[in-house]
Amino acid sequence: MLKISKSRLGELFDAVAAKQTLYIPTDREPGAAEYKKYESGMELTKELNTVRSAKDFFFPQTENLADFRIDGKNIEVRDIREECGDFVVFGVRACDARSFTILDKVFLCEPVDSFYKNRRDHGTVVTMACSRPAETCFCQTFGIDPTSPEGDAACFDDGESIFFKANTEKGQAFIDSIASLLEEGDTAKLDEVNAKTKEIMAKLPLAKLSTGNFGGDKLNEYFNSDKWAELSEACLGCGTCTFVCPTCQCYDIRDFNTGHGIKRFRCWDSCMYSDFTKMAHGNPRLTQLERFRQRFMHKLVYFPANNNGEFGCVGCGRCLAKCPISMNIVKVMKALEEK
Amino acid sequence: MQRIGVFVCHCGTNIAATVDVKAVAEALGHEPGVVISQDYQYMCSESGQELVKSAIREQKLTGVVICSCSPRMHENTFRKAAASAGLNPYLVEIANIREQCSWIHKDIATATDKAIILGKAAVAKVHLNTPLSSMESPVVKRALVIGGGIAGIQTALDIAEAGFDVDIVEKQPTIGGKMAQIDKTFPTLDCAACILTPKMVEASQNEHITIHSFSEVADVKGFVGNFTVKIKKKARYVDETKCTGCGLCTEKCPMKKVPNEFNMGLDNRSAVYIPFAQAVPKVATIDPNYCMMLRSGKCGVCSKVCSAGAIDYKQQDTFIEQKYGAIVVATGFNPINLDKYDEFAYNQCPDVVTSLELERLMNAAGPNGGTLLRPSDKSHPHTIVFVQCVGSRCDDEKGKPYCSKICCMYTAKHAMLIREKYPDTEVYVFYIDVRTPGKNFDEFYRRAVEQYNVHYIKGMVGKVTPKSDGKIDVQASDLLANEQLHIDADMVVLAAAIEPDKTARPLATMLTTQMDTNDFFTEAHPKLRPVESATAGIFLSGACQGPKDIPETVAQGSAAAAKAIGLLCKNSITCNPCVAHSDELMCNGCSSCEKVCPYGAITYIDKEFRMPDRTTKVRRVASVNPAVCQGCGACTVACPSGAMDLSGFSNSQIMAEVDAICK
Amino acid sequence: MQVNENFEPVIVAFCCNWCSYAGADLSGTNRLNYPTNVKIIRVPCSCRVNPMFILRAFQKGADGVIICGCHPGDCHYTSGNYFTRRRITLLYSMLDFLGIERNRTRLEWVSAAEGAKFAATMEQFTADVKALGPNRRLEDLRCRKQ
Amino acid sequence: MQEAMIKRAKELLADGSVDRVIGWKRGEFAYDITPAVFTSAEELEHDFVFDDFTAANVSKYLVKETAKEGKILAFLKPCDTYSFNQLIKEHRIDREKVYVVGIPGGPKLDIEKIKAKGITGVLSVKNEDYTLKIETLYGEETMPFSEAVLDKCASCKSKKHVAYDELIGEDGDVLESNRFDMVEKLENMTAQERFDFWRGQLSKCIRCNACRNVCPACTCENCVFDNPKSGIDNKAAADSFEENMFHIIRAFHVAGRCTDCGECSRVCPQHIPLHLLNRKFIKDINELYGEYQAGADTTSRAPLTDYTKDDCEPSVVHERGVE
Repeated sequence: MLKISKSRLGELFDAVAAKQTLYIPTDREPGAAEYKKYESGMELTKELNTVRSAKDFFFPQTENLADFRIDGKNIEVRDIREECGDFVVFGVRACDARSFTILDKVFLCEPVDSFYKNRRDHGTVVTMACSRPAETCFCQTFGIDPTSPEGDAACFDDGESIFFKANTEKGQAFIDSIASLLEEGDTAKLDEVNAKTKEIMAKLPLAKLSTGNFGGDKLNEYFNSDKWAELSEACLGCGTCTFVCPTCQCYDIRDFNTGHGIKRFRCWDSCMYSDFTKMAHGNPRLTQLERFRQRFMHKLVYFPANNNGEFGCVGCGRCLAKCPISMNIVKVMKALEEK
Repeated sequence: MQRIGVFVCHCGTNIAATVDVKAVAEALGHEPGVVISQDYQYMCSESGQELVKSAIREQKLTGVVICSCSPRMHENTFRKAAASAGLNPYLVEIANIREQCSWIHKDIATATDKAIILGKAAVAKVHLNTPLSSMESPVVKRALVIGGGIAGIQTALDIAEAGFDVDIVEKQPTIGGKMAQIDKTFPTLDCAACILTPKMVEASQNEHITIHSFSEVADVKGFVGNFTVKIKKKARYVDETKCTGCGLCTEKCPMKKVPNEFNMGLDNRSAVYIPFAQAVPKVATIDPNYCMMLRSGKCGVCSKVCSAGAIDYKQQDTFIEQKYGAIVVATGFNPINLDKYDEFAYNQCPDVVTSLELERLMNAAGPNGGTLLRPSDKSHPHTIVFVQCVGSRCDDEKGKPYCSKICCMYTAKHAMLIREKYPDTEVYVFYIDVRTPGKNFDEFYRRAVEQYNVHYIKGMVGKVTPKSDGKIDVQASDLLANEQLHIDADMVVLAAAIEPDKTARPLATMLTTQMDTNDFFTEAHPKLRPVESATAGIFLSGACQGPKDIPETVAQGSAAAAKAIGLLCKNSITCNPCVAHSDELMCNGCSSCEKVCPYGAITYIDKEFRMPDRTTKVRRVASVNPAVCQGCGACTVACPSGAMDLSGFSNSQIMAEVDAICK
Repeated sequence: MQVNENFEPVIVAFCCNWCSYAGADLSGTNRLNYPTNVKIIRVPCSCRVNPMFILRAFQKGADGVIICGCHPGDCHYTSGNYFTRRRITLLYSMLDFLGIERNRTRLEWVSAAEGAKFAATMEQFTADVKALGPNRRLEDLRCRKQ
Repeated sequence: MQEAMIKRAKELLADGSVDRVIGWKRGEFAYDITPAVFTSAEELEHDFVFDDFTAANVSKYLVKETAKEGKILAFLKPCDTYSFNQLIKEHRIDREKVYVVGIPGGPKLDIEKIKAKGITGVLSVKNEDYTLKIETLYGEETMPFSEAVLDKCASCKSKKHVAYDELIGEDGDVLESNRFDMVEKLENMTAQERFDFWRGQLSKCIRCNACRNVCPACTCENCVFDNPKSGIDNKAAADSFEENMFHIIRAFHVAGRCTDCGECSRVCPQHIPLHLLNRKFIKDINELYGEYQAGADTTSRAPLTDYTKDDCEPSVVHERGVE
């Protein structure tokens, strides 16, 4: 396998950044990493994952869809779409890498979301295998192997070097573009690291969590479960879980009056919000219980029902860490399973 | 879809000279929702209004924007015009392109740009205007007159004449005010008391008039048609209902060394006193600062001699509360304090007196029984110098910037009276200008100069110095002769500036009326609404609004009465519909709004709501009484949830204006 | 600081109907000049001015916001301007805390009789805002004029 | 303490004094504790927890809970009682329907501070004489207790319960805290430095509304930011202005009402020190209008619905500190 010594990672980043925009996860403050546009000298975080997920690159929190220029009574519609530049996202974890597959199912099915597709086409995802999973990790529940992440190209850290493997043509092109910096390397140590990681994986507190009791056919079983009342009782109705979630893909479209026109933009929305999918007649989900239920039913039942059994969760554990009241999908799954 | 009409007024050249009105009309015609945009010479004229009315009818307008003078000027005119054409009057907005644009800017291009922006803001606002309908609020058929001088008396008599009850609140023990202290009046030289006291008696005997003497207004609540006033009746230690005004107590009172304020402190009165013979009510008052019984508990003479048993040493201040439909302010004036005028030796020399003191010195009921004598040695003065504009028309901090208006005339009167009665007395008047506008005023002044040989000298007195021989050296300049003069005077009379009574300022706060920088009450319009304050239901009578002589005061007193009567005649008045309202669905019932409401217009009710989950829930929510709310909007900002909003000045309307101005 | 001579700030003035708006009218009646940059919004009382109006003005392109009301004690509604004073003091202090230039905001008491003060205040405020240059710290880039 | 609380809750449930109990429920890990309502002795014994991680302020839940039938027992820490009082004052809680048991306050621990030390894979956290023994997937770690204390507890303003029906344990005192230190530090910066500081902080905001939704002062039936009629509603900060706008307006709306419970900063997933905005208002109010502690009582007039005739002018802002 091709590899580069970790001490030369900066050189590699510089080389990539010279050709296209490069984003890497870096420390914002102790314990909190975020993706940032690479600038020379920037260091890769030692954190397992970023606070916000990598979905921002393809599905940003806000984005303009159209402009309307208003001059008196005249309204002119402006198509503001433009081809985005090529970019590389480096260091994506296996969970987030899988989230793109889920988002693709939403945005790339007909009608194709051209804004999303544009960025998917131009973005290369370079993943990084995990070696220190956290107690909140449960990606294996969804069949994800963090030691062998998806993405256009995957990287592996054996402590001394970073190894590269292409998963797609785009990934291969990426590796080719940096080939001059890479050298062939021995993966023996890497195999050892991976084996150790797998050992830890088996010992994770959530290792036994399974999707076995969930899926598209469980609608009737869970929809009217009396557990929802208790589970949703403490829910604040904030959007933290949704906004740190790599797979939540709901958005709202709004108009903003700039004074000289209208900017039509979309922004993330959360099914936890009281005004989510609010229509002229009011809100279809009237209480927090129904809104809370929506989020988890969507991930565990509705999404697999519509997507060949694929769940709408990748087990990244962000909601476990960030929910202000520590209510999350794991607790929901466990409670629902209790008969 | 909105159909908005824009009407741009030229105001002759007032607007059109600096604002390209055609361009404004043209630009605003392009605004969304605007279906007609016109300009016209005088929008407020009958034909201008007709233009608006026919456009409302023909174009089926849903909103009207008038670009014209200040809304304070003609908003009502255009609202009425709209109403007569069938459009709700509150769908009219004014863009002020005169006072706030054409009159302050010179460059046509920038002024036009600004006028367009102001017009756009008004268009943006009118898009969000909603039809408002006014509530009716009943009118309490009773008026309050604050101040019992000639202004207040006249106002009260006129209101009573129309058949309405009226109360006079007077802080002194008697009504009469300054006029009661005046000897003769100009330009007719008739006796002030002779014309005033019958009116005082008339007031006291009128069945519709209640006089609260020795009383003050303590608190005012409410609004036009429905004021609630708390009146403090100060303890006078005499039971008004029992006292017959016989005056025995004042004769027998052993404490006789009290400066007599009615005679400007030029003589003394007793501790229990009736200010003057014709006082109304003719009731004794005990001065607690001097009464030995009240101070030390030793005396009680008055109580012993009073056969009516009216003396009550234990009397306390009492408060009465009364509702009124209208309030007339007639708090009058005082001469300014002359402590700061050492150059005139007012505090150093007893023979330097103010004009009001001179009135008392010359009055038959005054300290000298009407013989003019020097206060210092009771000798007859042979040379009297009058100094005009003491503290009036003054640039510095000591005085007042305005002309006190009455001094020229009363000085001519004084000079004439002295020369008439004491032809051996030389009278000099130092003046800056002699101002005599008024019926028979200039003739009067000329008589003083020509017939009575009063020496009028244009020039200011620089220094007044008492001399050891009892004479007073008056150093002055004669501006016309361009020479310095020294006059050996026996008396100097200072025409002190007049200022509003000190009680006016706190009263204005209670009444929520405006005052100018000199503490004169501000009228609603300097020309067109001179006797009304900007606060509905509060009227102005006499010198509290500005310096006035007696005929003007009486005229204004009657005018204020007419305005008050006009209000009291109505059974109800139309309330301002621009009031707060609370969206119950959003209200939290937190009580923040109630705490900032100055009118107590907000109460809370428990209301049952149907909840989203089809259950019902009782919630505490705010409820605004639209008849009590005056529309300040304090509650709208105190409300965190935005449940409280203000009709006519809603959040969305104001933000639309902000947006239009900023874009 | 570099002052752009051509910079014409947008200034929003909220004036209470009873004192300051009348004061503004008076400065017009007396033909007292002040810069065209100032555009007045009439509100019943200074206490009607919600902090969100002020922020909204900055968002939509204002470079300065001034609130004018009756002098304390003279409020047509008795107490409105006292509440204004507290609210606006705290708001301005907060804006200052966030690093927004102090001279972009002002509160001034202008009576109906103070036409000259109104004009002078607007003259000074406009000059102060001009010296600061365009509002960059509290603007919404989407609203910037193209 | 936990045992005493469970015992008392069971007694009060058993004798019918209360119908429900609000407290905290243990989670999957050592630290992921959820506020919860308990209705039976079994639930209490099984799930009720009170430990170093039970920081959540449960006062706000009482708005919802007291709208229901029956009486609820609320375990309130000293800081929670201030929020409780403030909600009583604003008529948001029906006092009759709550039985308040005052319990000792913190300091409570912040798992994020432990993780910031690079301690990951946390399985259990034990406090042994103010040293934390942390068992992880990667072995045992230790760190001083003090370094893992929640910010809100590190600048605790009061150990005194201002509202309770009974106390478990001793009542404490109002403390001299250092809570305004950071505000003061910011005040002493230049405007540009302050601007840069806040831009750096507020640009992290993801508008998840956790701060607002956890805030005991934010109990509006419909928040202005969710209400299209308010004119300032927005769901995401599409421009840095909107990041500022949301936090300024929110701080302003709770000014004079915020008890400084610190929940906003505790729950912020992006670690924005939002409490500094609230504390700035509190500090200003204290300095300009006299000491005022929201929630200290249920009757005093809030500073923003009050005034004195000789209040300072806003120009005081210009006269203080540096620009």
